[in-house]
Amino acid sequence: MTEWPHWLPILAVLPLVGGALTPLLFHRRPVAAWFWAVSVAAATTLVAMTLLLKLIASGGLSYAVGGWLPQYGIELRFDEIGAFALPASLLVLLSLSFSRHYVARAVDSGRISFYYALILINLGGLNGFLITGDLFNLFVFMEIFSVSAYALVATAREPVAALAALKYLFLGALSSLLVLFSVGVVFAMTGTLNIEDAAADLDLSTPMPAALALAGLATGFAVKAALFPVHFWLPDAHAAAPAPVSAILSALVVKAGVVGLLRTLELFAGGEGLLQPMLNSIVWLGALGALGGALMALVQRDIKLMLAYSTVANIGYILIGLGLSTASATTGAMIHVVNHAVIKVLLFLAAGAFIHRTGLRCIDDLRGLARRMPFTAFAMGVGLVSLSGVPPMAGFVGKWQIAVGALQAGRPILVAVLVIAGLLVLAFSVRVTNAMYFRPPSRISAAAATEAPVSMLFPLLVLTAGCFGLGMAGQVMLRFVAPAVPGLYGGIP
Amino acid sequence: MNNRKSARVLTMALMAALAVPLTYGVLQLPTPGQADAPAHSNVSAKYIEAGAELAGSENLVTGVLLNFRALDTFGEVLVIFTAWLAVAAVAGGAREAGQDSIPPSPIVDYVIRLLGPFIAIFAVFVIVNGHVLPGGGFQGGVVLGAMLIMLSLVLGTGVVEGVFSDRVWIWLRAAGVLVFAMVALLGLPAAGFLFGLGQAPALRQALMMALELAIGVGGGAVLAGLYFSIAGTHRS
Amino acid sequence: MSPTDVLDLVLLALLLTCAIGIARLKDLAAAAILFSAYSFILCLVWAHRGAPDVAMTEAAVGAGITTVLFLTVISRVGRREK
Amino acid sequence: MTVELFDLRPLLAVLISLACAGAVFAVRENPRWRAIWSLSAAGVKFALVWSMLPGALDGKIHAFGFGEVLPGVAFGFRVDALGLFFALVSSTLWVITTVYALAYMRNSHSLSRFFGYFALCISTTVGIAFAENLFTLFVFYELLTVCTYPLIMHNEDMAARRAGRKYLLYTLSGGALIMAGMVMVYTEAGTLSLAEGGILDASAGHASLLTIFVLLIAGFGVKAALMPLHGWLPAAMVAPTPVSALLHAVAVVKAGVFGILRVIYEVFGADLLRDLGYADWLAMLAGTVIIIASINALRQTHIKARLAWSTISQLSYIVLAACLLVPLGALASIIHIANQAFSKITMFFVAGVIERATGKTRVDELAGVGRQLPWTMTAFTVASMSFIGVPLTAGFVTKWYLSLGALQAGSEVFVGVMVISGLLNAAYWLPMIYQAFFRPLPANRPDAVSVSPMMVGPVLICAAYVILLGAGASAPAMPFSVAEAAARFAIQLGVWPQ
Amino acid sequence: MNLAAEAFSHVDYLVTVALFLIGAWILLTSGNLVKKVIGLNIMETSVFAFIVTTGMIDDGAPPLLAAGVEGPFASPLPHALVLTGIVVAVSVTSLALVLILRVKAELGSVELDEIASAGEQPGAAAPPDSRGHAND
Repeated sequence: MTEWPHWLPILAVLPLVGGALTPLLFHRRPVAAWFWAVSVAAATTLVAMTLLLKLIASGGLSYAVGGWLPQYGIELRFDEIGAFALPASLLVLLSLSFSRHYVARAVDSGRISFYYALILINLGGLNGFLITGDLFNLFVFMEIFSVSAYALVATAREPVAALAALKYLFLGALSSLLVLFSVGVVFAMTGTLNIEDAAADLDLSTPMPAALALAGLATGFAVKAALFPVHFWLPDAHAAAPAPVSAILSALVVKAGVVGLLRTLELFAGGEGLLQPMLNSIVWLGALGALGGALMALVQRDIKLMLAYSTVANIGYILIGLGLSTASATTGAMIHVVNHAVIKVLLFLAAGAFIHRTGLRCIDDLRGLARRMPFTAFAMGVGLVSLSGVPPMAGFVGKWQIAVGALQAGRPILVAVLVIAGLLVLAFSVRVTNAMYFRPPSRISAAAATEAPVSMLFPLLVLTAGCFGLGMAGQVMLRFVAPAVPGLYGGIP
Repeated sequence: MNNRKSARVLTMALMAALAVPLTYGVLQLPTPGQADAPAHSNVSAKYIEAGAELAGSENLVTGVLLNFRALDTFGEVLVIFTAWLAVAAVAGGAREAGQDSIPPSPIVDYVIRLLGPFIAIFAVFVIVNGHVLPGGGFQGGVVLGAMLIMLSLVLGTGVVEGVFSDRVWIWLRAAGVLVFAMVALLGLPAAGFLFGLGQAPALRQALMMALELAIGVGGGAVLAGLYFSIAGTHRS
Repeated sequence: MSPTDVLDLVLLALLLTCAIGIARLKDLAAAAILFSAYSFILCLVWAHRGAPDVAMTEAAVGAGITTVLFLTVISRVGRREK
Repeated sequence: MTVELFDLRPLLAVLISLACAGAVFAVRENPRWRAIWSLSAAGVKFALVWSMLPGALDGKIHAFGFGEVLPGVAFGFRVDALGLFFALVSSTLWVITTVYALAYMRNSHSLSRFFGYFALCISTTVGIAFAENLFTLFVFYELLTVCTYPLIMHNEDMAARRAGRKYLLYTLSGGALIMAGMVMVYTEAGTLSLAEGGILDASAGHASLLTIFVLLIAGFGVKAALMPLHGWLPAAMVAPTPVSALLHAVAVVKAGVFGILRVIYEVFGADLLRDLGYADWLAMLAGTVIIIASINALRQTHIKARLAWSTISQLSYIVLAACLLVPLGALASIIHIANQAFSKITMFFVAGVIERATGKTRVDELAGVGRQLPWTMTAFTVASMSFIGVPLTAGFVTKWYLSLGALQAGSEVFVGVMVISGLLNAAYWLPMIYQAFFRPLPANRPDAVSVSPMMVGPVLICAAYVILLGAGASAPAMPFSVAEAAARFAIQLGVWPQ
Repeated sequence: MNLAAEAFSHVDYLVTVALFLIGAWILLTSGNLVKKVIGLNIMETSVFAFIVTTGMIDDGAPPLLAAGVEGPFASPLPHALVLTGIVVAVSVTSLALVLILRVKAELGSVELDEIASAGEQPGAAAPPDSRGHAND
């Protein structure tokens, strides 16, 4: 199977077309739509796995769409960064499987097929975004997953959902425009849209136009990634959305911004002088985000808001790692992109299971649920512990690498930031676990709750295992992403 | 109200801060209109030189859209279909028995009724001649959509939307995506995904025509659908 | 300075005035209409820049469909901006 | 001089109580099976650890590695004499404490949770003892925090929650400090695995070395209740007595001091520290803590509170002795891990018995209790003799070698500290004994409730052991010999100055 | 002087920048959601204008290679990009508009000030579903 050359485009097109077909074939047939969506996502995961095997076997893959030379047509690539498509597909698969019973209560029955369609299209857009080697194509796929994401937020029943989605849309559109503008600048300077060609042709001797493009791309993707000063759209949107959607947004869509930053680094690999100031500012903003996000998470009463703010914090860690631009820090950031995705999906789904069974989302209302929903509570606990980065859980690997990188770069202060942020995470984890384990139920719906259905427990189980497994597999992932680093910072080690 | 004031001041400062580097930056870009600028010398030159033969369309824009950058076009078709999905998914709750927004004057009404057919023909013309004249799938599609919207302005959304059943509409809207996907996958055994249509001229013409029609119909139907969802319909 | 350049400059100036007008108008409906005019001028510019396809699309989408959508929504949410 | 040999037993010793915990959680609220699982697991682990003793005594090192999690960050076990010594103490005491707890906790609530986490604690403690490197040590150290938390929170009332919160605040912050220190050690030394003689060298530079030392010592010092990081310990008194025993004698505080020993002897190494001179400062601190804590103990009126403060002062003996950086000091500090453990656990058991039998918890209520509970109070007397340092009790051995070590290190001031603290100990233990035995039982005092032999038995065993440790210290296969071996490795001296 | 010449030759770019800023100004300062969307559209069109400008060529023909037409031809690539961009823009606009309709239906206003003053901090206190409380 791996010999067949065309898996690369399929990776993006399969979920896209599958999504488009969902409402056509299964309108007003929720269960059938669910089954269809899950199978499409599963197939996509298999494709991603095949590609990963090819990548490991033969190094980076390149695919010229339509057989046109990369420069004239569109080139698709599958590299260590694009390999994020595998966890992405897998996590979407799990979230979809979780959705079956959840949407029955959280989404109007008439919209359910649209809901599944949008999630699949979102996945397709993400995969395309990850594998494309063309600047404008990057923008197009970004719009695909962004538009579907705005809509997914609004599928929730909460009255504030529409407003949250609208905020998200305004910021998202703004960032997309910045990206598009910068693409235009790059085109005006080089006359090509292929990232590698542009990187080669880009004239960095006269700083200004290039700096403009760099600033535009960096800012645009930073907004998508909810970097600290421009994060304010995230909490509302992620808290208002249905839990599986929050999971996908927090774990994957936000990460697309990080990947975009990585692509930007590739594009400007030549210009250390240009990159260094940007990287510095990214580091400090990341540090602020890490602390501020954790602090805000600490004071939230709504569990989903708490998780949303912790996403801001973790994006902070990741960007610290990117900005430090030492080998171990960068690899740490890349690994944390994946590990945090797994952890965050686990947490949001567990929270979703609570909300599904009790309708409660205030942390103090979760009291005593550990007795009623032991597995869900355990999953939540595991997720929180690994979020705080305690070894040997998933959260530890990335933070360790980033901390080591910070010391190698001679910035011990950042280690302090990481440690303090980790403590804050532990603090709110303790709040939640205390409520779940050591308090008598304070609400009837909590006292009467029953354990979540299997279609919800299964993803939780898999992800819980993942939290342990990824913590152990740090070495493996490290070896895998390492080759990607040299291509990123040009002159910088 | 007060913090709005401060917000304005803040934004003004931001704008000023942005204006300087933006102006400075664009001033250093290659002068627009010069034939030797990279934007013309690099890829575009190749398109203009050989694009027509390679892509089989004298309208290079169509050629680029359907051949060299067909994946973008596919994405674009998907974006607009997604937009309809999104609007339908979100509007569901907000749709009440829609009163038609602007009561048109009788003359406008008459003119539009008169024009309707001609616009439709024009749209089809734009679509099918996309490879020689300005125009093509999208351009025709948006004209089609505009016509449908104008008609529903005067006849009422319900009437226009009632022409087809929901299921037919939804298939029409998906037409672009589906046909595009089929054409793309057709190539898989042979030249590859979204193969450059450069092989057999006859096949190429047929496929391009199919694509253009699908894109046009799909685009038009989606744009109309967007309007229906926003204006609200008489059928729940 | 050739006449075409003059035409260009006039059109660009009109564009800016329209945009500023939209920013200043408190009446949303008027703003939407002005936006339609803005799009139309823009598509004239593009037609003059040798981009007929884009001009055609912008005419239909910007000056046509988008404006209608705006007006429809404004008719629902009220036309005065506070 | 040492032979490494691959061995499954270290892993099994950790896993056994893990499995026990699983089994206990599984059997829900079934008392018989709960008891069977807990006891058998305790017994098996006891046997496993003892079975490694002969090897350790003649310098064999049992090791089991999982390989690296990250470059230079491995996960594995390595049983050297020091680790084995700690494991011996804790596994021995686990058997006794389990028996005691089964009786004490009868008809309390959610017991499967209690005994499950109880087992987990020992599992993690042995993990700490056998950790091959700083990373493994840290993992189990954090796990220990997590596992003891539910035990402290057992009563689920306001006081318990406050204590629990305080405990977490202290220990988790400590963990964070260790984490930071660990990263620095890694960047300086390129490895985390503990080695006799230390892994750091002077090339790292004073600034970072001092930072590392402060971070690590403070991090472990939290659990070791090293003043001023001791705040959680008195607060944790609200926990049930077996838990207090666990915290004070077996697991938590000992994990702290054990960590400090590892840092001093196997991260920095005696020689490096002697050059740097950080240890002297730590020794001063420990010395003052000994005195201050004893004075505080004097002022306590609750029995358990007095015990807590005595613990704080006793732990500083260990730190002080370790900081002397001489063979006899090392010996004293290691042996005191056992001595303090047995003496202190005796006292806690006694306090528990008194509470169950007479319901008394305050020092001034002890009048005549000696007549009601003669055996128990005798055991108490033995334990307090040991703390005062009367010869033929365990405490004497410590004080003896500690003083010798102080002389060896040429810092006689600490001998004075020994004497003063001995007097202070006498000052706050003897009155209790006097009250218990020589004051008449007040009238209208109800008769003592009869207490199950499963509680009195452990008390007497521990008391007997205290004497054994003192009288038969140099007998073969006694902890002393192990401690001696451990000290040898730690300080890297073949020959003893006799 | 030289700067003036530069400015004149780059006047198209300068105008697009100005339009971009005006649009951003509307988007950021207007409290009315519909007005924000209009501002967004102005920004979008400005970026499109920018991209078209990169492909323009002085007195060049449209990229239609009908027989007999002599070059120079404007570059077709930017035109293709902008076509795509326009469709994306109309998609986003319509989604925004329908969201505004729902905001109006659920929160009763499209003025951010009114919404904020009317009710709770949006999102911050996303009310636990009535289902949950109904049980108590």
